[in-house]
Amino acid sequence: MFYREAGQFKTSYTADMAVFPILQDRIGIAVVLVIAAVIIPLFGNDFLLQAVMTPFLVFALASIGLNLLTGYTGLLSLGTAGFMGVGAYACYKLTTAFPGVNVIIWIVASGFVSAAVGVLFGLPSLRIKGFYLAVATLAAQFFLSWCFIRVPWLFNYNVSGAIEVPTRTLFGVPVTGPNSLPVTRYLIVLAIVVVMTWLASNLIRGRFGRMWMAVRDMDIAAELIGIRLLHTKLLAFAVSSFYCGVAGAMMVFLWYGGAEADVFNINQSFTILFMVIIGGLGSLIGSFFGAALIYILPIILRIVPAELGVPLHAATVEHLTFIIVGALIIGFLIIEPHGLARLWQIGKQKLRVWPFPY
Amino acid sequence: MDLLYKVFIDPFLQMGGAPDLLVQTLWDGLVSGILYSLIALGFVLIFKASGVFNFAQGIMVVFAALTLVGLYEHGVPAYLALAITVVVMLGLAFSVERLMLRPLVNQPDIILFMATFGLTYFLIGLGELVFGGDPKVMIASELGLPKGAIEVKMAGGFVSLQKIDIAATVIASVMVASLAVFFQKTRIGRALRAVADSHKAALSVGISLEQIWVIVWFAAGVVALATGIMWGARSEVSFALQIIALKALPVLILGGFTSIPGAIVGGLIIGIGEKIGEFYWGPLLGSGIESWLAYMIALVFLLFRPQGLFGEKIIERI
Amino acid sequence: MRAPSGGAEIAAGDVLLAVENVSLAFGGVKAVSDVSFDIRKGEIRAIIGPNGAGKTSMLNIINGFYHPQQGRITFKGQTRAKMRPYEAAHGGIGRTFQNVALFRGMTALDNIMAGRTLKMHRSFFWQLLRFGPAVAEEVEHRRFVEEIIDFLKIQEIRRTPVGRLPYGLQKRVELGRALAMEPELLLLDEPMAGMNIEEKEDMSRFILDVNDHFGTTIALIEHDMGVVMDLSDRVVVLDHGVKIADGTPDQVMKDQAVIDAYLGVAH
Amino acid sequence: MAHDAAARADTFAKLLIRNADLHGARTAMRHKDLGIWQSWTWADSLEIVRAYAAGLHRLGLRRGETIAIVGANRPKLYWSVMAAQMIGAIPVPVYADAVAEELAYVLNHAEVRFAAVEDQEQVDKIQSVAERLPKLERMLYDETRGLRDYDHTRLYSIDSVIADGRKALAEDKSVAEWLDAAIAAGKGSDPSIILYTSGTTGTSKGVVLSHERSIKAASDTVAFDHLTEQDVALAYLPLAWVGDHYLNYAQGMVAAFCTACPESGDTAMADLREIGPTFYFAPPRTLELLLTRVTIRMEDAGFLKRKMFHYFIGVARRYGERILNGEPVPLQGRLLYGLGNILVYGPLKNVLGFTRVRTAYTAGEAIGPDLFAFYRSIGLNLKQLYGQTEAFLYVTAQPDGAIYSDTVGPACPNVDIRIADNGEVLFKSPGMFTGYFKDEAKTAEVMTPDGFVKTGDAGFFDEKTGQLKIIDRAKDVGRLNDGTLFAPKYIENKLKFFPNIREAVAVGDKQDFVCAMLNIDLTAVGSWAERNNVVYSSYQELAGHPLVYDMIEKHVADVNRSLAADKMMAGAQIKRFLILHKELDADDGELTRTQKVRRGFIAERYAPLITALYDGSKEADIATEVTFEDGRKGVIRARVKIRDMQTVPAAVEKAA
Repeated sequence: MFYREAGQFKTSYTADMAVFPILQDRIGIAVVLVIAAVIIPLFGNDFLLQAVMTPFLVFALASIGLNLLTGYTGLLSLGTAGFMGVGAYACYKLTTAFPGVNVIIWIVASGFVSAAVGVLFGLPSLRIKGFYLAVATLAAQFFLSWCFIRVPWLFNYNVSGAIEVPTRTLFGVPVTGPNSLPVTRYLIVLAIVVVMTWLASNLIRGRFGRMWMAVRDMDIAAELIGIRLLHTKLLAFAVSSFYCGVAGAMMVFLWYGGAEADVFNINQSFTILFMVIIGGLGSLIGSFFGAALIYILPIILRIVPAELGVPLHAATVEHLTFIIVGALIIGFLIIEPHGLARLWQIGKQKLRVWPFPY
Repeated sequence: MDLLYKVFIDPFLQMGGAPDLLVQTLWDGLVSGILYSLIALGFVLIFKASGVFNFAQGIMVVFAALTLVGLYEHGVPAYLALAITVVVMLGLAFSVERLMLRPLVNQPDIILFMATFGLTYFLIGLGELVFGGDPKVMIASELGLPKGAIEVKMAGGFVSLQKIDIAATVIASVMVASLAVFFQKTRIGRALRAVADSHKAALSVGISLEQIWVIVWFAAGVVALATGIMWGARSEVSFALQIIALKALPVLILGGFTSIPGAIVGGLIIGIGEKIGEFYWGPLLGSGIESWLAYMIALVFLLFRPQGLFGEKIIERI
Repeated sequence: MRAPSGGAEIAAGDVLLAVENVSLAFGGVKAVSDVSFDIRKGEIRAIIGPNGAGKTSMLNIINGFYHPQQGRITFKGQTRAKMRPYEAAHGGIGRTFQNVALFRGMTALDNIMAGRTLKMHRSFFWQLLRFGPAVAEEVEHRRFVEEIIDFLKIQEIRRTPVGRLPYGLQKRVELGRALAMEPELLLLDEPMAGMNIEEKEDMSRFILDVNDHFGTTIALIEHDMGVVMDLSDRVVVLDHGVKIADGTPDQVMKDQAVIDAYLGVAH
Repeated sequence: MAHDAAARADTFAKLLIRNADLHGARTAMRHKDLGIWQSWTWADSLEIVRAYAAGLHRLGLRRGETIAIVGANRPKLYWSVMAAQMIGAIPVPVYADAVAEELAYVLNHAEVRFAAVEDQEQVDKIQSVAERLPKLERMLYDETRGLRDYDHTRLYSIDSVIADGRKALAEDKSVAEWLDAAIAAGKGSDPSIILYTSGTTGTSKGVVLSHERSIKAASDTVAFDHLTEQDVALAYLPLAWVGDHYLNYAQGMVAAFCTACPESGDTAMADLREIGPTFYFAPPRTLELLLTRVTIRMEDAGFLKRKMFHYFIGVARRYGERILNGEPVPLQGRLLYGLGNILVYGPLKNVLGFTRVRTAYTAGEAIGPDLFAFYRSIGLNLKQLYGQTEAFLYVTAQPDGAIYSDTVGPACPNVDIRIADNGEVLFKSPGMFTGYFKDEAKTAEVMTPDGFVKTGDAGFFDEKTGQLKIIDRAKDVGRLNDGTLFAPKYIENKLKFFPNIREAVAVGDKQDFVCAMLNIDLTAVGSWAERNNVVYSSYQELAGHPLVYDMIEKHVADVNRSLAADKMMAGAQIKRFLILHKELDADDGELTRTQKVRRGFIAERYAPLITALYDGSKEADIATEVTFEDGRKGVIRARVKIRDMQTVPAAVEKAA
């Protein structure tokens, strides 16, 4: 309906292969970015920034990470939280070991550490497929969260066994630690997430993306057109874990401000898997939708009764949330197994051919 | 050098040094192994008959146990509570089939797998909503399960066997045996086996897919209940169990997703393996390795036999 | 389009690939036993035979998906015992499958682009930024792929996920993917299975065009004798994993063993 | 403005150079190829055409010789035209779908030594008749595919010719100098192209046009429709048709607008949407097809959407045209229309690819008022024009703001029109042809002593609008006994605009009054029958049904009313009509293969009915032999009812 594609034609392959070939889409994304980068920071209160947007973005990035592995390469992983943890702890070690270097550099750098770990646990993926692989990743999950508890070196031998995020500054402005402002942290998270999403979209539209999807759709055929399965899968593990690692680091440094091993437990992995599946396997935008639904929905569920003045026990709300989310997951899978991304696609298509139905 | 000694020599010396301890450890491993097997059994039942990887099996265990205890706490006599719980599990099986499986029929496995995740959440929420989140004590004695332990004198020492564990072993064995009979001898059982191969086959036996799903989910529910009671009696009824239930996965890896004997053998291997590992090697790594050892065992095992213990080699065709 | 890349240069008419006394068995079952034949550069070589004659197994051996227990395979002058499929691809062996093996989740365009993987070399770094060389490379190969699309007349379905395409078109896209590899030897496993007359004619034309347009050597499995007669220069006949005849189409057609074999299966 | 300068450039070659100077960097041509719109600027085009021209000359093409152009709309074929014209040769475009027979005739008659064709198909076609074309020496082709192993002694790829010319130009200055000289030597009076009229009437004739006339005519209409180098047109009409040569080639050259060539015939629709032209031409048939597609697709839409769609289309019918014509419209009308524009018209035009169209024309046959109104009401500035090859298309065209579905507009700038006594339209225009190629006799035939051209169409100027109305082919126009003009086609068209009426045959020449024999449209009337639970088992039964007669009678009454509206026709109202018991069918020779009624044949075949129509009887028996699908012959007998009609006094003015 809002689309006016007549006269939008492509005279070069570069233009034809653009992320948003349609003008109206480019406008749309621009609007979204402005809202996220200007409106929200200006008018959003701390709760929105601190407890809604920042976590949402962090989860979105983690979901993208997992989506690259599960959605694009078809490798089911239940170790996401583990890899996130690696990122977080790596960042902690690095920034405490080299306080001089800016923490944001470390946040990103820590991704490499978890990438390495990811490759390590990805090795079995050559021989193992499907649920079997999922179990292999469970090994990673449990082993890693065990490490976070049992290897004191990781948390600098704190008696608490937890990691405390030290205050670090950028241009004199505190960006991490207790006296950093939510808005500052939000903006940093936003910046990182936007950039990394862009990079991810570059990857999946290019040669590697096609290699991943080829392996996902038909590994035998992929091998016969000259794709080395192990290389490809390991690369997927590396990139995926990198994203998860950065997400983990951001989670601790720019959201929680401190964490215990338990943050990165198996349930966290499941949560992110939900986000990916509900959002849509093999879709970046889906990762955002999924994160929004799974993370923000419970928040709303918690707030609404209170706002309506319905006297509900906090615990009760908690339980209800569980029930509703559970039901929603099943419901969504029934309505649209391909996730919110597909719904989005369909809706968009309808707008493009409006007023026609197809 | 010293490390090598610690890893490869010392533990075995210990075993030889204190055989009674070894036996004790083996026994403990055996018992927890049996419980793993029971959970795995639940997975297998459902996977075999409906190809669904039921992630919710673990929570079903908790849910069953919670219901049982919860009912009792509300003044329902133990055995009646038991009966009611069975009915509840039947109801669960029905609603799962109606509200979840039927609408999702013919969807890819991963989707059904995810759906059972949803079910897990739902049951957690429901369980906590109805019976509260705090751990409960299993009404073992009320159900006539033995208490206390018997000291057996052997291997130059004493091995203490918890009566409840013995009971667990017995009940588990009985349950497995009866399931085996059910699968081999009864018409439905054969149908269930058939459906694993092809749905048409099942229909030819004159049982609709829906019925079969209800049956297997109910069976899995009953197994879950039994598991819940055993486990609850040994420790307590809490949602932590759900995580422990994940141990069933490595068990399945070893045993294969469709083999009942596999589930049993796998369970024992895992159970004993991790106890031994924890007891003799754990200290080297700062203990607690139980939490992941099982998965590592499975992982290493997979690298050499991707198709599992009892699965046969897959020839890829194109 | 550019000439096929890599490998020792072989003049037309010379032996491009030689299969010598190859045997393959699964467990006890013998799929191929002691088969020898060769494929000359630039020819269209048909492999025919009743069902279960081991034709597909033969192709799988040639492009390294199965590893024969005995025998040797010489490709472009290099004899090799064991080879991974991707090595075969590097060597210039393209392949289509009996029951289409496309990447169902991807569009026709991406499927064919995937066929270019081997030809693309821009580093991960450039890919990540999708900038400069990476884009240049992507465009260059897109152009090449578009020529294939034009060649196969599948412009309309460029952006359609192949999963939604009718069977005939899927086969075409798969051929396109194989062509994108610029193979020296193209293995076609029943390229016309399940097609109607019209589609078969188109496909035959495409195969011939490929053969003379790009000078690609082609080995194909086909049931439709008419097609085999029209297309192939030489035919090798397998039956129960054994070679029973080898020669020009009409020689083979006259061969008694062949006739028996076919009568044998044509209950 | 482009067209002023055009006056100075008197040949297309000079125009091309002028465009390269004025708009060198602007896009001259686009072609959807290999997935994207390949584009060439005017500078590119000039460079290519120069090289091509040099190449052609080196191949031996000389001034005054002819070169056939066969194929779909593709840049290389357009360049072939330009290149040939550049060295003074005369391009002869031929319909790509022409059968070998016609092709042979034209190529032979035009004495072509060269042919530039699209692809293998055309090469094969020409080679199949090669022995009948002794003069044909060389063939050039665009698409290499499949031609690889053809004998290339007389066959060249256009690319190779261009490359060869480019090389020559680069290496040898004298070639360039020669070329410049050749361009300079081109005179406006030289023939620019020979367009062969499709042979509906006898064998086709080669209409010769000259550079300056074509350019003059194009300049006038470019000014008339304010076309500029900003405009874009999609070239999807046959190259060999005067329409394409005028609208896209000549106007494109004069206005220097961009001509876009679709990927292929079947993708034209999609390509139209992508390129979003600003100038658009479509024959009524195409527009009708489009509208049917729209309606069908909307049928599948959800209930609410459908309701909304129809509601706003209604709104458009009420206000759309008046808004387009800049007439006063009540505010709430404007608001509703604005809303509709957001919800329906805008998106609809977008999906159809009309969003950017500033000027659209239709011509060729009479267009139904509803059809015409639909497109105008959704804001497409659709206009009518009238013309023919001999006039280089334009004789009349409707100016913005004065649009009527039943007229074709006033005379174009600088065109004189005269109506002969027999009602035939005569014209004299800047763009008119110089004569038929190698056919003085025929040329003389169609020219009047004072230099007017006979169109062969009968028409008159409508008082109310002052615009020309074309009523029929002049030879078909007859007179009633009282001398009133009787134009069967005109009446039949009016009847056929009703969806319920499939075919109509009007009789009345040398009679006292006009009668009509009708065919109902089985699908339209059939669904009407369902809605009104009228049961029927066959076409014959339905056709004879009294209720159907009642309905058709209303339509005929409407037609009479509109005939009464203009007094030229008022006398020729339908007094009696009947509905034929069988559908007129090409297999029975009642229609031509192009679905035109064959009056003479029908007149004798249905003689009994015609007599009955005039002897006043209420019904008549008829037996007709028919051919069934399987080729068997059979006889249908029927008793056909006849209805009398009231005629409307001419004085009554129909509300416009």
